[in-house]
Amino acid sequence: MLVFIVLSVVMLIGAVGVVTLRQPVHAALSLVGTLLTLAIAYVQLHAHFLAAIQVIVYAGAIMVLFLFVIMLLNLGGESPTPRLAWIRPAAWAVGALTAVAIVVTVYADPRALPDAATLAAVFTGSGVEQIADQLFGPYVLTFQLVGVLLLTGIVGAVGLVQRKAAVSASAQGRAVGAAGRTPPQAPPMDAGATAEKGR
Amino acid sequence: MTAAAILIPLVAAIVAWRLPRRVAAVVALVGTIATFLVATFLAGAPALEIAWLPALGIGFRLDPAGVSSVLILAASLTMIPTVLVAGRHVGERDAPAFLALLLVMQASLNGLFLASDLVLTYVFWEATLIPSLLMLGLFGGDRRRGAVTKYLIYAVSGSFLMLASILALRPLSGAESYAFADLLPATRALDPVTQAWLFAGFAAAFAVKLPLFPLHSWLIDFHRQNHPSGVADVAGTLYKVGGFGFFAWAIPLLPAGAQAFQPWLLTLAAVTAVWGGLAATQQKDLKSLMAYMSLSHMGLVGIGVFSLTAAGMNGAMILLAAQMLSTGGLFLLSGMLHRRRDTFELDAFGGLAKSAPALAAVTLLVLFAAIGVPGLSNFPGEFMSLMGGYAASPWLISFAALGSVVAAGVYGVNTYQRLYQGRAREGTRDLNGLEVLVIAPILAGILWLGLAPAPQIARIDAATVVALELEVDTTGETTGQTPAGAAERLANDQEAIPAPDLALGGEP
Amino acid sequence: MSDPAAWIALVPAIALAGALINGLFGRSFREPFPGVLATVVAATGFVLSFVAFVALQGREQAHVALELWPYLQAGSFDLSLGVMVDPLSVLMMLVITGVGTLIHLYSVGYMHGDAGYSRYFSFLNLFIAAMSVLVLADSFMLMFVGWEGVGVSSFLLIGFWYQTKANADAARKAFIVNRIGDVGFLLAMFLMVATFGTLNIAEVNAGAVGLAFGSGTLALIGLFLLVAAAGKSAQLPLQVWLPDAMAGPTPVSALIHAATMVTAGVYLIARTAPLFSMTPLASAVVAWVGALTALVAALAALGQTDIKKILAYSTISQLGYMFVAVGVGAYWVAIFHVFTHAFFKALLFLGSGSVIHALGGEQDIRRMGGLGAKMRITGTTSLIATLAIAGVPLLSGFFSKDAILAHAFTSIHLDGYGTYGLYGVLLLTAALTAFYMFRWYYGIFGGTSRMTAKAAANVHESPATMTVPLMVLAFFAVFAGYLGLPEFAFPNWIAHWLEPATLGELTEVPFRHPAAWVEWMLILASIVAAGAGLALGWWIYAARKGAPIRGLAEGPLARLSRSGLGFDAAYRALFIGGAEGTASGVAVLDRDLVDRGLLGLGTALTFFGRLSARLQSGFVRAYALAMFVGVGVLVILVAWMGVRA
Amino acid sequence: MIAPPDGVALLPLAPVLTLLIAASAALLIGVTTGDARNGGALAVLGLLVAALFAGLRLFDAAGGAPVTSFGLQWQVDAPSAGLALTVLIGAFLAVLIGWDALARTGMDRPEYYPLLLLATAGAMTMIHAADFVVLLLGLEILSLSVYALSAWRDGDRQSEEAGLKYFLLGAFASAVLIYGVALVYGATGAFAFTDIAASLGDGPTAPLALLGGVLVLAGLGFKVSFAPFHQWAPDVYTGAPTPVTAFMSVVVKAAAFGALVRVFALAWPQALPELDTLLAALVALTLLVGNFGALLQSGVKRMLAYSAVAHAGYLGLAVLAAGQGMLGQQTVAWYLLAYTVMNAGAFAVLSLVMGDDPRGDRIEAWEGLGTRRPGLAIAMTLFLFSLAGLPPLAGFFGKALAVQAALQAGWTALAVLALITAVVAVVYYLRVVWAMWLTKGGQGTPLRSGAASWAIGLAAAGTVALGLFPSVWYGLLEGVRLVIQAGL
Amino acid sequence: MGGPVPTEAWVALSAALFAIGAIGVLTRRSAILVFLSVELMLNAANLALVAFARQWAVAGTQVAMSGQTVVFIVLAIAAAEVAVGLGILVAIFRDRVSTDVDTLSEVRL
Repeated sequence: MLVFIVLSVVMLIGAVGVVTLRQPVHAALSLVGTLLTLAIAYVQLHAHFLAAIQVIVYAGAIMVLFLFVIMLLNLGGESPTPRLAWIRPAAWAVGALTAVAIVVTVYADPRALPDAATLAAVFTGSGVEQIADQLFGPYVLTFQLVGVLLLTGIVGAVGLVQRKAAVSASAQGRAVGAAGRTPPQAPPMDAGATAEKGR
Repeated sequence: MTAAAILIPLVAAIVAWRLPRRVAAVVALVGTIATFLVATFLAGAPALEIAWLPALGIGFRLDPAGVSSVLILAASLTMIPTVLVAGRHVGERDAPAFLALLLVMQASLNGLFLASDLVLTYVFWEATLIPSLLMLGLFGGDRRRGAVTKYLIYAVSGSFLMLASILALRPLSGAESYAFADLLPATRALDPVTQAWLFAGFAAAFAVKLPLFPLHSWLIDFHRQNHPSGVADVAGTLYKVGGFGFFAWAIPLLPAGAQAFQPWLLTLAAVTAVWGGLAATQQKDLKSLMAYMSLSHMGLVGIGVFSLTAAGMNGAMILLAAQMLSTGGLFLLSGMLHRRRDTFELDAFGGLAKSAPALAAVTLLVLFAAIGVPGLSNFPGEFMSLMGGYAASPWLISFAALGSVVAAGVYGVNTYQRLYQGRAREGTRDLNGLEVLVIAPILAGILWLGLAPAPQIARIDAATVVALELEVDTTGETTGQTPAGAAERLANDQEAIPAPDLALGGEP
Repeated sequence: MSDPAAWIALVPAIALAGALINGLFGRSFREPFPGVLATVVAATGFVLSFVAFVALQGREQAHVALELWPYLQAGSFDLSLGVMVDPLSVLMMLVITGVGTLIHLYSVGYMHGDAGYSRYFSFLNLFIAAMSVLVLADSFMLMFVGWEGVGVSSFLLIGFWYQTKANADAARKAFIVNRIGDVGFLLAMFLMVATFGTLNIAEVNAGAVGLAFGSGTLALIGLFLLVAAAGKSAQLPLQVWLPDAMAGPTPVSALIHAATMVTAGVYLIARTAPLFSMTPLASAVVAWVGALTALVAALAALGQTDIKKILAYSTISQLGYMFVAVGVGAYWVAIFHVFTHAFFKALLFLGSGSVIHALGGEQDIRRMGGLGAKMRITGTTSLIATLAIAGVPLLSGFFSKDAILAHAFTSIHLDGYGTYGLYGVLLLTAALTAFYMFRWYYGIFGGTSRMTAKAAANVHESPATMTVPLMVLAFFAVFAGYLGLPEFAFPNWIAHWLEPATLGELTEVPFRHPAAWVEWMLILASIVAAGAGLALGWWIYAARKGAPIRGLAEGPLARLSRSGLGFDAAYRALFIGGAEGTASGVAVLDRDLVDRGLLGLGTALTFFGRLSARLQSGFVRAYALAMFVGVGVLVILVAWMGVRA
Repeated sequence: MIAPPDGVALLPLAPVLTLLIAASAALLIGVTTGDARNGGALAVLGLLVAALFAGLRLFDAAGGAPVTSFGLQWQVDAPSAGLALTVLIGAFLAVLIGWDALARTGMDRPEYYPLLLLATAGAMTMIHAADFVVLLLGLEILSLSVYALSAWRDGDRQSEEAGLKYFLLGAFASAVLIYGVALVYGATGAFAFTDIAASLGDGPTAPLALLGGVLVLAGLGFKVSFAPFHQWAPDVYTGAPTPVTAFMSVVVKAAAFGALVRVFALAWPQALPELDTLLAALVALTLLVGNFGALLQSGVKRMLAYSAVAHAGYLGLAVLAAGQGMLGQQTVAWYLLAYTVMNAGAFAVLSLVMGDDPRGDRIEAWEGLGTRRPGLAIAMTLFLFSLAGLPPLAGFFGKALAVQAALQAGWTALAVLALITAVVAVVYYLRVVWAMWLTKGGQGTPLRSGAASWAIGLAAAGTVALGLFPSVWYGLLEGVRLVIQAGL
Repeated sequence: MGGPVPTEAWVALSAALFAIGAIGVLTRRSAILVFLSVELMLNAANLALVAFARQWAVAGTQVAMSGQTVVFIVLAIAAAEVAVGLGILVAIFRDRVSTDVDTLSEVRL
């Protein structure tokens, strides 16, 4: 229980950091923090494999990508004088209410927690095998679709970003200057994705 | 046979659309004449049923029985001269399109009259709206845009409310299809409150189209702005089918609803009749005058329908047929006058009877027909409508009769005199051959309906009997046919005004 | 049609045919032909009527019904058009076609050279057709057809010379006032249908007799019918149109506005005699309307200077007499007066027509006088007519008018409704009639000429086509009365001829039968009244050399009288003004109020449109907020439901 | 041990697989030759073949019971097969609309058609999904490609703005959806619709399930543009390149509604009545916002965007009837085909009238079109009348069916509201018609494009045919073999 | 204390995460930070899934594990979204050197 409380406090602090910190980099880093605490939470919840994935893929790859882009576009902080200032309080109010409502609902419909024996029986080992069984068993269709999804992501990203290079005669002039600035993160992801698709 | 009444004009329209004017005119004329011939045989023609959207019980059902054949006959007769005029006097470029629209209008009108499936009726209802809108929109006067929008909003808001009722009708009543025959028993079983709500939906659409005070202001602009040849106005006149809607659908299907609304609707109709008549006496130009005149007629139709008596409803329907001829004829005549003076301002005319006696005579005859002089087309309808109305609500209708009849006398005679009497500033030419051809069918129709309306009324009566659930063969029972019976009843109560149940078996 | 009595049903058709021929092709005919054609048509009508008249003689069931074709139907109510040939209708037909023929003949000469020659005769035949429909109808519905038909043809003929606005206005006035009366007719029919379920005259009468005596329904029907009759017969308060109607050609005034059409009201009430016999209330109103009309019109006639206006008011006055007759229940008497009046009044009009013709359109009696010498036939016949209408004994007018006075005096039907008052009013009116008719005659034919020399120069007697009718009518003006000699002492043919047709076997209206000397006193009284009127006239106009004519022509009383006792002015102020006001108000409201409804709707719609456009700020975060608020609301609702459950 | 799911049948997936193959092929050819046209040809081919499969499937499904595959994750039944066909038709029309526009506006990059095909595949996945996970993936595949396509037009700030807006809000929405799915799983322990339905049973509503359901509703409500989740639509529709907008307006809507109605029909048929109430509230709001919003739009493209929102409202009526056996799904499927042809047709005309001028959809550009290009004007009039729901065109029966369905589900007041707001709709649609016919003159010369003309022709034919013979299509969706009635 | 933390607690935590993420979407004006917030929401969903997966152990491995598997898939979804999102972002950044979403308000009435 204690762990849970500590965990949640840290997690929420991180989360709030994400939505409040002025500097994008800071925000991103505090999100990393949140993700790591999440990983710990997964361990608490008998999802060791997911915990690992969370750390490696999420806190690792994805967040790095974010940081990379932030650096690339060297984004500064948001200008101190926001338009639509009224949205902030409104957002917090609605957010708070929503959260409360969800919590209330969840508690309104309580579920019996399985005893330790069942848990032990179900969550044996790291969980890798079980997840694999699922992915290549009942979820094989979804697994394939994930491949399609990633392909889509890549094609979309490439199509958007490489445009200046690939543009036909119709878009003139700017093409040359643009071609050089093609972000390099496209090829590796492309490779990774085709690997995914390969399966 | 039955479908021909719809197909012939439709085909003619499609053919005529892209042809040069003269050819188009011929095609259109042939089309309408053929339609008229078909119409003459329609009375006995077989009903038609084709499944359309069976999942919803919607079918392509046509039934020429009852009032439909009468209205189609009158309408198709009126269309002949109308097409003649359109082919001759609409601009070289516009004529083919105009003719096509006219024919489409006729086709969908016939469909509307023939349809014996509620949804099909709605389909034709809207289908008729579109050509009339386009005629006004494409060929109307300078201020047509406003008129079109107004017309559209009135018409559509009404008819969508009706659609709500239509679509609700079957689920609520549990009828297995939208066929009149299937609906009838089911909907009559609905409880009065539901019936009232559904009836309100229908009433919204029909009252706008009737039109009923105070929903009539579209009518005035509609006529004011329409093409000066008066052709489109004739089409509009044929399209005054609100009364038909009440008669053929709303009242038979939802008798209790009709009962609930009768007092209000009857009052509104009475007001409409008087209002239109009074306003007509004040008009300075021919088109507006006729617009208000026809408004007054529609008030009479309303009185007849909402009387919920056999006499009233028969009268309303025959009046509907009659005013197609008389009002239509007047619009055509106004077109002829416009061609002579290039204006509808009454003050621009006067004394024409000297130089154009035939025109004067014809106008006078049609005018008299329009104001309900006996022996001419409108009288039987007006008489029976008021008769039924009187049975339903004596004092109200006495007032309405006084107002509308006298006002009719005033504007009728005024119009004639301002056009033809007094000193002529300058002469004008009399009827030419074409105009004679144009007016001849109108006159024939006016006399036909004025002198021997009985066969037509008999057909209508068949429908009325169904609508009001009358036992046909009870003489004296529901109607006090035998003076003796009436005598006893009145001997019992000395009250001056007999209760409506004495009135031609309004409600059993 | 095997029954010759039924051939009379052809009259309307023939007349209509004549009208159509003249109307369609008239302009291609040469001068006399249209007139001749029309006259022949009218004459044929007379012959057929006479055939029917003869055929009906000596039948115990003098009543021929002929069904033509079905007309209306509603549920179990249906109505077909038919003809009823009975003594009453036949007698009326005889008058209509007979007088009609003469007037057609007269018109051939009178309308000579008029631009609308053929049109005129077409209208005239149209009138004959409509009038005979009115008379022959076996149902109120068909009668109404004729009723409006005569109204229309009268409208056409009054406005015959439509180029002058005054004529057109007179025509319009006549039509609209009649229209008001027609509403009464319509309402009467509605109430009949509602009550008896039929419009067949015989059935309605039978039904009426079946109802309780004095029933409210009957009274109401009767009053509605009275409105109709008053409109057609120019009775108070609808009498205002008839004087103006003199704008039409004089023969028209003679035929339509004196002899036939205006008596339609009387005919209507006589037709429904059984109904009226059941409702004293309505009858009393009829009688009193008649009496007052008679008096008012007579007073109005005093001050008129237009040769035809005087006659017009006298017509109204005489019609008043007839109304009294039908009111008190002496239906045959009324028809009897219609009969005699037709002749002498037509004669008077034709006479004045002949004068106007001679003077080239002059109509003011102040510029006439002394014509008797120059126009012998016209003068003499006019004199006969004058005496007849004045009620000089042994002339037709005397008998019929005296019968009316007597019946008014002896009526039981109207007991409690002031029968003696009626009698007194009529007697006074009789004296006035004699007075103003003498003024009329003497002003034209007697005394010295007040004409301009030029006018005097070419005064001439009218051609034969005009004088012959005058003489024929004069003959009847003298002898028509002998068909209805006072019953108590003499054989009375007309009463026995008409009795079955009016009341039939259904009911009878009782009259007191006072001692013979009382009857003689009544006769004496009316003779005295007539004599007094004539004498006074002689004293004022003849003895004092006509000076007072000019004198009397001025002065407030005279002006009041000439204005028809100011009814026109009053109506213009009250009703016309009111109606105009209302109508224009309606027109304005319709434009400014009813039309605005849509505008309101439109603005409302655009308001909503603006609202939703305002929310579409374009800021992605605002959109997100909207979405999140949506989610929040949904979630909170769910939470609420969950907790509540 | 690996437990292969029972009944792995690929035939039910044939249309999707065809599209994926076509997509990959188009991608390869595209990137190798750098010319989009070949991709386009392949796309057309792929769509046609897929349509063939779908059509066969439709007639087959019409035969009997629904066919499932991959356990309970994939289900083909008559309505979904019909929807699949609808989606393919929509995509095909979108391709035709874009055919000439791409090169003109510099959008003819090789990835265009592959993305379009992938999006279509995603849409079909959503339609056939019988499992929330599959649904999610389909949705993402569709969305991601459409996000990219919206921002496709090169150097056009509006297009980019549209893309980013759509993406940000879309990501937000799918996060909500996923959270909802998670909660549903928490409540029922299942992702497959039928399992969920089974676990929900017909006991008292589990608040947690309701919560999940409401979030799912919100997430999908974004895609179908229910108010208040609709605000992206006007901006994105306006900003995105017209061919893409056309694609969005028909394919995305069809897929989202297909999924939505299926969720309501299979996952919680009767179990969550409260959810129906909330849905009804959204529908009412949508009807009002959509119709009144369209009223004052000066741009026709933007007006059509609002009209898309309004039509979402009418479709929502049908979704309310999802509980009533197949009625809801059939109605939705019927309506969507009607909507697809008439709306795609309208966008096809729009694309020609606008040309490449992003502000070329102003009402002025339409004035006097009736005299300048009567053909276009007549077609547009047809589409607008149909969109307005005037009989006897496709749109009328669409509305009629939807309202009818709502009435049968007992939502009378809502049905009335729908028809009253429809009056407003008539006003704004007909405004364009008046502009085309009633006002003379007017400037701007519409482009000419063979492909687009084909699209217009096909769409017009469809609009009329569906109106004249509604029962043909409905019969197929109903699973009843069409019987040709005699008697004419 | 001790004993397993009840599922409700974990879900409550995830709800808080979810709400905060949403708030971020609303309040952050730099597009990339909006992404980050969305990631937060997705992770909230994942946390809930995992918690429920443990909960559903009562219904056996299959049910429980399906939850964790879906977490895996959601992860992939997040990755794909990031790819496209950043793509759009980079593309936009070329034309307007800012990712402030409040500047995206050109398309309007």
